[in-house]
Amino acid sequence: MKRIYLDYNATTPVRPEVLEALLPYYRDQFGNPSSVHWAGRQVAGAVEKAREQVAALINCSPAEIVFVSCGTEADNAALKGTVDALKAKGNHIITTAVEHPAVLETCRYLEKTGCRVTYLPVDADGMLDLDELERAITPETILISVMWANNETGTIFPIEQIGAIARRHGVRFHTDAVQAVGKLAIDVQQCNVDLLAISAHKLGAPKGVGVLYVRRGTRLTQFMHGGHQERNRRAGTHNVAGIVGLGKACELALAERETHAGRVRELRDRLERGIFEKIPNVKLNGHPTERLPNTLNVSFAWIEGESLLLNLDMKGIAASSGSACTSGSLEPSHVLGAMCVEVTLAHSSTRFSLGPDTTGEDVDYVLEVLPPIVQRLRDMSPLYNCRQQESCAGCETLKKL
Amino acid sequence: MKRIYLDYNATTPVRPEVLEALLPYYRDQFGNPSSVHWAGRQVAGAVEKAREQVAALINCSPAEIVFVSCGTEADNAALKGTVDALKAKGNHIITTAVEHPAVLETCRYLEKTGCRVTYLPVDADGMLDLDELERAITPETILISVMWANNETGTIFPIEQIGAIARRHGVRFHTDAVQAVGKLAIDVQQCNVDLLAISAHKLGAPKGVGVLYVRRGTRLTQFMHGGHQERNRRAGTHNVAGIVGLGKACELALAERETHAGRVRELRDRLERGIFEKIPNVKLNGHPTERLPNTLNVSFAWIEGESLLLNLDMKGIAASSGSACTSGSLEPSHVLGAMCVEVTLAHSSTRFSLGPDTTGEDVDYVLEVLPPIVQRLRDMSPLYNCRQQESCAGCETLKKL
Amino acid sequence: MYTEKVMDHFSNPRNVGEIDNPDGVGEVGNASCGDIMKIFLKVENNVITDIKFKTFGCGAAIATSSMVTEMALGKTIEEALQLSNQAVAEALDGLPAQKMHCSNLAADALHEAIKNYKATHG
Amino acid sequence: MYTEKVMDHFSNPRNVGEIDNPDGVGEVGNASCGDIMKIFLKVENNVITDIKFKTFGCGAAIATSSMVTEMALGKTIEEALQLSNQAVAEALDGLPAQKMHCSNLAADALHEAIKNYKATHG
Ligand SMILES: Cc1ncc(COP(=O)(O)O)c(C=O)c1O
Ligand SMILES: Cc1ncc(COP(=O)(O)O)c(C=O)c1O
Repeated sequence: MKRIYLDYNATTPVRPEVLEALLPYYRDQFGNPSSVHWAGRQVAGAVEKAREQVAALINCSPAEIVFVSCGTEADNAALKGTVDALKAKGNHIITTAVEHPAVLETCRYLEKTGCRVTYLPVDADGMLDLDELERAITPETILISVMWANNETGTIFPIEQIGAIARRHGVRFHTDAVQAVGKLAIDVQQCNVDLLAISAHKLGAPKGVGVLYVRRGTRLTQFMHGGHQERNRRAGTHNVAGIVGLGKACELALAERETHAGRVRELRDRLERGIFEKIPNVKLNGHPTERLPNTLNVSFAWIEGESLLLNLDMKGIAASSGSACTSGSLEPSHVLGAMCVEVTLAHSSTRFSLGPDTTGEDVDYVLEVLPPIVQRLRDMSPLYNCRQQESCAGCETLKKL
Repeated sequence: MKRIYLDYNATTPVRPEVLEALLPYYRDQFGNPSSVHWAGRQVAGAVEKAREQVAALINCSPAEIVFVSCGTEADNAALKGTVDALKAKGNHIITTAVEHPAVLETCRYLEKTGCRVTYLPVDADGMLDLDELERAITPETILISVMWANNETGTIFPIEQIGAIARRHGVRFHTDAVQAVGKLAIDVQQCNVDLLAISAHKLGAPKGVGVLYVRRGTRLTQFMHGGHQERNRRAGTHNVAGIVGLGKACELALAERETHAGRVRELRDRLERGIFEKIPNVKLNGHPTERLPNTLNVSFAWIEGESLLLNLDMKGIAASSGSACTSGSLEPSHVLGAMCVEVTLAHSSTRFSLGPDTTGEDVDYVLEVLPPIVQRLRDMSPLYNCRQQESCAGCETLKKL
Repeated sequence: MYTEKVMDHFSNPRNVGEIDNPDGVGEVGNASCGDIMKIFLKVENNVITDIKFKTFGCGAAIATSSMVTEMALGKTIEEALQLSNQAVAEALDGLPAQKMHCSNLAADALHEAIKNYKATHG
Repeated sequence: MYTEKVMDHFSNPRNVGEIDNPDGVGEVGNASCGDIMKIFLKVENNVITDIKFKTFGCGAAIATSSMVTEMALGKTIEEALQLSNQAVAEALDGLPAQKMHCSNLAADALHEAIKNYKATHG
């Protein structure tokens, strides 16, 4: 069967160049970079090279790169480390209602420990109101944590402007850039970012490695206590192969990002146009223009997301959904909820996220397969062409579309 | 040049069978196990299989295995998670003075947050006094954390008896088994262990993955907040390849551990005997019998560890030392310090840790190369055959040997 | 995740549709949990002679709807009332744990339809 | 970690040993920090005509000891007193950051030996 992967925001295959770069570090050069002998020295250099490759991609100094185990850890370390280090200054955090759970759940936990958290709302396109952000700052505010780009909708936040606001008020600024790195140009200097989270597996490197960028001079209580690795900023033996792979992926991203982004954007636009042309009653979720070039999130009225995914899956197409049935919780996507997307439409949201391996044929295949699936599920839905519309509760909510 | 790796306690090469098992998970089966489509389903099964393989090795149920990023994370999660979850019960932790920094530094941090920590002393062989352990238990005690085997000396603690004491007093029991798993038989049921830390790279699997075993019913505050992975016990995208590799390594360990341990013990004993026969004024650090079969830690009087390591390294031999110069801190090994090893001898301690690839030839080569190196460094040392012994402060301390 | 039987009923659902002038109609679930099931009945001499469903919901919701219609067809009202959500799940060789509560409502929809039939046909 | 020059002086240290009836002896460091350096001098007409060292310590400690003896040999007492730990480290093309403070004591040992020479021959 044809296999078309359109879930690059969930994870990406390891790029062949990355695999080739990291393979020697399993057996030939397997040492612990903390060791002083040949086996350690061999790999210590490789870790430092990777640090430079990552630093080059986001325009910081290699010494500001801390290797961690995933994007989630980077977010946890940034938030918890700041709250502990700055507790004398205050306990107020400003974030958004549409962050990834790695930030949101950490904030919920921090609330239990006595922090006050402001969750900024977003508008129907998923965009922030910067005046509202600025008004939320108090003398107690120790951190602004705003994601660079949203994983579900692809909406891009104005990070440079937020960085300027943070600087004006002397507030530390963390950004979860897990979905942005590799897809957008990232410059931590220009955007005045103090802390930034990266996850390797979103840009063609392996799962199990990430980065927390920590601007020089940023006081942060250690999240992982133990050995002296990463200059006492993150304990635990280095994931050498993963780190080498991430370094290589960053090097590739620096060289190819713009070309890839252009190609992917064209394909994504073709998919988007095709869907809206061929299928009625579809809603775009996310900002029409300020959006990751690879991401398309749409709701097909009257059908539920998981059943659509399963049907696509039977045709070899991998996508994802904001329906409760795929979110691991009982509620549909909190991101679409914050955008006030009607709950049935949230359940029917479907995300196509493209990547460097996506082809025009892939897109055409989806456009061929998708319309009949949607129609078949609509025909099965009690909400579609309902004969008792007046008495039907389910139909009520959908009339808004 | 000949290359002889005798630092298996620091890290191990990935076993060929393990590498073979994990390689498909980088490109062919690269999905996110949380995804519902084909790309996710393929790998979700692989993660569950690894869970079973790990569980079989330590005799627990697969549902009690939580995959984390390293041994350090497992220790952090066990300690910090317990302190938060049981704060209503008390705030006293009992551990030992010879734990790995992953436990010790975490305890030091927890002391700053208001915990009381008892660091049990050890005797000259590095062994605990169980009566003292039992006497340390108070109604406030929420956790006993004692490592299964020491990474520097190989001394093995009586985990089954400690588990019995913990059960008798109704106190939770965590053990850092990072050095024990793969080298010793581990049975969490028999030993009444509630929490146990594993690090993959110590048993022939890749760096960047570990396990926290959590006995069913053990309340633990989450360490890493975010997504719903690991049944809400550890957020962050699974390191699928690493997990598959760890599973395979556990399967191999279950099948081969006894045979390997026997072989390695013979080689280690041959090295130990040879060193004591050929070199005078050597001190064994660690328990003479209750010791990991692969570990030999010795101090060569009058010479400093790092310079010995460098000389060995120039001959292709990789070992490690408890000297300050290799510990990343200014003090020599805290483990030898707790055993009251005289400070100069602590600086001269050298650890040889053998593994499944070690051969008799390797051992013979070390025994050929080592004695002249030791003699050369002794000849260079102001403490050796010192002509002004009476007025020399350095010599004073060494007379005890 | 899903058993073969679930996937079979999901991909080839039995008895999809509506019945004109049904003797009974039942609806359960609601939009906010992402599952709505509607069952239509024809009853003759106390026996279910025709049954159809329409479902908005996930794979489990569609498969259980399909399965329950197959199980109920030809049964008497009393027999059909004996059918439980559990029995439907078992007939599908089981459902994933997280679906047992939220999407396993098809028997409830059937019972609602029978209730509606009884109420209107006394 | 170490430069080639450090490794050269570490593997082939110059002027190792003791001097019988030295004109000056200097010792710095102590066992607890893992570095002890001892320097022995022969001085004729205010010039260092022989110099030897013994060192207990890491690679940096041995290399700096060796290097300082090479740098001091043939120098006048005054010139030798100008030699700094920094200069020794530079002559070795640098030392790792964490070694700069703890193992970079060789010039101190030389100065101690000169002090001892002056005190006894002053
Ligand atoms: C925006 C965002 N932040 C954080 C994460 C967490 O990354 P990881 O799963 O690697 O921990 C993800 C991906 O899942 C993400 O999309
Ligand atoms: C006893 C012990 N505990 C914990 C650790 C930490 O493991 P890791 O470096 O994988 O985090 C190690 C190894 O370094 C160890 O030997």
